[in-house]
Amino acid sequence: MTPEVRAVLARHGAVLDESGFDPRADVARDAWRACAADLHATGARFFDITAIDRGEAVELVLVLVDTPSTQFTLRTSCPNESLRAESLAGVFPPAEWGEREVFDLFGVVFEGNPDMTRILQPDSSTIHPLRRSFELEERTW
Amino acid sequence: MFGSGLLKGLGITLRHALGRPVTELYPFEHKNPPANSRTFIAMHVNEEGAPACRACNTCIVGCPDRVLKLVKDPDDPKRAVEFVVNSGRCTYCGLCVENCPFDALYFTQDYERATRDKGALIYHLIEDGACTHEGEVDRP
Amino acid sequence: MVNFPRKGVEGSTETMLLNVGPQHPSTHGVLHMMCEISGETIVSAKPVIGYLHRGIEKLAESRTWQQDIVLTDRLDYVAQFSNEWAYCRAVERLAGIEVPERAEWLRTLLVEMNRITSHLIWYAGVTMDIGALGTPFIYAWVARERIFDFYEAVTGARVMPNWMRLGGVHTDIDSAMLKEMRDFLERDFPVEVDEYEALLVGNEIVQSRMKGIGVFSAEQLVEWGVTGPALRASGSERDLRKDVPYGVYDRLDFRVCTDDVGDSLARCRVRLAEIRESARMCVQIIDGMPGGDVRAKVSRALKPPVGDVCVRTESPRGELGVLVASDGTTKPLRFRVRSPIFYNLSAMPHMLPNHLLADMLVIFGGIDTSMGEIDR
Amino acid sequence: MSAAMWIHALLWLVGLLLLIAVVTVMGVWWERKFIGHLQRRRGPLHHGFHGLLQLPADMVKMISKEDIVPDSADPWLFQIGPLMVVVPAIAAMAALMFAPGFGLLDMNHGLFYIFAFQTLLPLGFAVIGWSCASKFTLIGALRAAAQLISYEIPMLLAALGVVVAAGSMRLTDIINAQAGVWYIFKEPLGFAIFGIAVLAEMNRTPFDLPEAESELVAGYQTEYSGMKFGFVQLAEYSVLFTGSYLVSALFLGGWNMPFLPASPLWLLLKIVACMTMTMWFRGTFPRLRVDSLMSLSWKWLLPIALVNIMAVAALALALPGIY
Repeated sequence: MTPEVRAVLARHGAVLDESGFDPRADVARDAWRACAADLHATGARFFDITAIDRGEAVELVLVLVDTPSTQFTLRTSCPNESLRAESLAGVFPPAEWGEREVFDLFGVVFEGNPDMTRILQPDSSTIHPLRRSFELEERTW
Repeated sequence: MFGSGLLKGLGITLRHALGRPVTELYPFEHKNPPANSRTFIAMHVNEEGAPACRACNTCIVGCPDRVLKLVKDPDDPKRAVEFVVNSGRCTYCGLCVENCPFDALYFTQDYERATRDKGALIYHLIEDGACTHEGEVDRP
Repeated sequence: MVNFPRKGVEGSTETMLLNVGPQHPSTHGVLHMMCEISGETIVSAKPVIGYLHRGIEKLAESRTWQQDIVLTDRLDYVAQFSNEWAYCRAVERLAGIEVPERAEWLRTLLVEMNRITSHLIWYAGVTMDIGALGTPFIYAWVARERIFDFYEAVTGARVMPNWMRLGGVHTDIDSAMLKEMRDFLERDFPVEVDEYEALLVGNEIVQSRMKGIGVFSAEQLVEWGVTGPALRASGSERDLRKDVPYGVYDRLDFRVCTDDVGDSLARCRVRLAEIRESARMCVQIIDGMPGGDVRAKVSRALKPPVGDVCVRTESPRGELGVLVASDGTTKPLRFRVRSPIFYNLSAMPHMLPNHLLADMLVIFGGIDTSMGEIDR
Repeated sequence: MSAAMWIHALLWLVGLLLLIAVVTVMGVWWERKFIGHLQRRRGPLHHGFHGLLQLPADMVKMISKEDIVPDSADPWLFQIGPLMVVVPAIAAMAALMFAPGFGLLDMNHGLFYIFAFQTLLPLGFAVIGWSCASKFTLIGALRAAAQLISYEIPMLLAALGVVVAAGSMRLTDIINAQAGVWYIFKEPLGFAIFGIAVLAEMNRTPFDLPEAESELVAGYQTEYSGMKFGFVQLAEYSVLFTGSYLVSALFLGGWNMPFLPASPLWLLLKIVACMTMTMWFRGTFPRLRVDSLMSLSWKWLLPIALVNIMAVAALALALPGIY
């Protein structure tokens, strides 16, 4: 993790945890877009945006690559009552599709995404299948 | 020079045209798959002619696609009465054969069981406690 | 309805909306491109995906860690070993499994052979797309079939190998087979690559179609999220095999194939160079292969500790990331595939405008789509 | 016209139609076989001798297939479109001469007649493409029209060089004038231009843009099925035959062969060789892009063709005995 990235994360009040495999930084949802924009300015490259369902909240995971060989994740949490976050499509162009996928599969609405529609499922779909509350039918023989 | 690449291309195709075709005439020529090729599942028989299966359920648990069904003998929990393979669902991943602690399962070298009837894809390896190999075709 | 506002061209007649796909000879599966065209010039384009969505990420959550390897084969069905390896590496890292030395070498060997077959598919597809009737296609297929014979002899299946296991690989490769592979890759294969090169890059018609078409700078491509050979053709040296060496890449002597022109022809050259380079690497691996075990003991009811990990690998199409999260049970909490082509394809709306309809196929060929991994 | 002339014409007509059918069947068979071998395949194999009966079977299948008319298609134009292609293609063949005095019409402007009918083809393609009400066919038809019209000009200019040298537009005269030296040796530039332009006129690779299957599915014929599709195919092979004939007759000496007596057999051989050549190209090359196709015609072939015809005319004036 480069010093510039550390400085940006500290400026946005991120909780840094480097005990895991990759450093992870948790930010408040309000600081999500601003922090990502500042990280973009440090030269961090977009790798992936996705989400993990933690039951009572959906955790958004933004994987960024700061030097060619290191990566870290920026995370924020969207409680089930308000599944919305600011869009990063203006900061990282590929995030547009990544966010569409998170919306499609988890139901998190990204405000400011130019095309907040379903991407993998048909538009007529009403489900968000990667939520843990969406259970697959038990496979029978 | 402009055009030399074109001429070279023509030369390559002509050379191949004069060579031997690579097509395998499938229904007329059979190719035998290699020894560990994963095809249809069959059951080994022990010396007494009884199925080698000990009804331990490991294959059923390990199967990602719920292909196998096992009915145990109510009197003897180590004896299978029925063992059914629904090969229409099978993805031939080989986990059942790999997981079997008794090496009871193996793969046949038979890959021709195309059928119009989905029911024909379900076959018994053990029926009424005896090994049946009706799905297997022995080719010379 | 898909949201597709037309831009229009000022001072021109009305533009036309052309739906290329989902059933079209050159979309490599079921990709749907909505193109707004003015004459034959593309004004704006939008890829519509999802026709091959099988919900693999959801299915993975209801299967055990071992069973998910079967699913990874089906993600990018022309780069099966790369997907398996990415997944296995992620889980092994999460669960702290040590992989035996020989298994690492074997994995690297088959992944590099897989890179060859995957690029051969690209070659077959791109020559088809630019109108060669299928002759180069079949030449590529012949070599690919030969390598698939090796796959079958080693793993037991041609296309869906399911060969890697957590903590190693399923079957060992004996020395006779290794020698056969080496003979093919060192002696016969480079001759065939010469032919591929002559039929594609050496052909003046192809040059007239590809030179100067779709020129993008490395900065643009990085901004759009493009990775892999498409990016390296613009001069970038990004290759995870060098940047974050995994497997035995740090012990191999290979170069990152780059080109600084950045047009479609450069992308072809880079991929053909990668085919050669991979064949060279395979020979090195076979020569340096140590003996030993190929599989560590891993419990069938594996329960990795709580946590998540994201692993980046270099698949033939770009940077393949696998994020797995565990809640300490026998099944994953989340299995996420960061597909390189998904993000490469998302750059299409930036890449296509102001090109001709025929150039669309050339640019498509440049990023080498495979719908199985885009839609998952 | 006398009754004998009518019978003569009728017999020739039947003969020509049979010829077209045979050319199409044998052409498709040979193309599949030859390209198959180029691709290290075997081509048709199982029905008859090396798959010879495959094509009659395909024709029967084509005739018995359902004739699908798209809902939004223009019903009238959709029906007459294939005829508008196949009629000029066949009519052009009326002027072909297969041996001295052996042909339906030995017109003294035979070459002109053939080109005149071939010029009608783009109209038929445009009608086909428009009537289907599909965007792919429309683009294919516009490409076909643009391509055929632009390549006609260099083709005609190159043929004009031969006409200047032979002093006649009658095919018999042109071929007989090559009893000594073929025009390919006297006008190599004209031959190159004519060959390229004819390739484009025949819609063959690398100029098969109107039916570019990877871009336009099948170009102007996307929506056609059954025998209407068969008609379009028939027209394509007739044009292929006529084009190969023209190359053989104008530049390769027709029925003449050095050191050997003149015979229609040589002509046939040359035609088959020309057709095989186009198939070899098809098996090897990708296709051009639409804009480079146009610039090739207008920026390169046309000026060179003009230079060629002026050079030929000057040489014909300067060296009347040789040229």
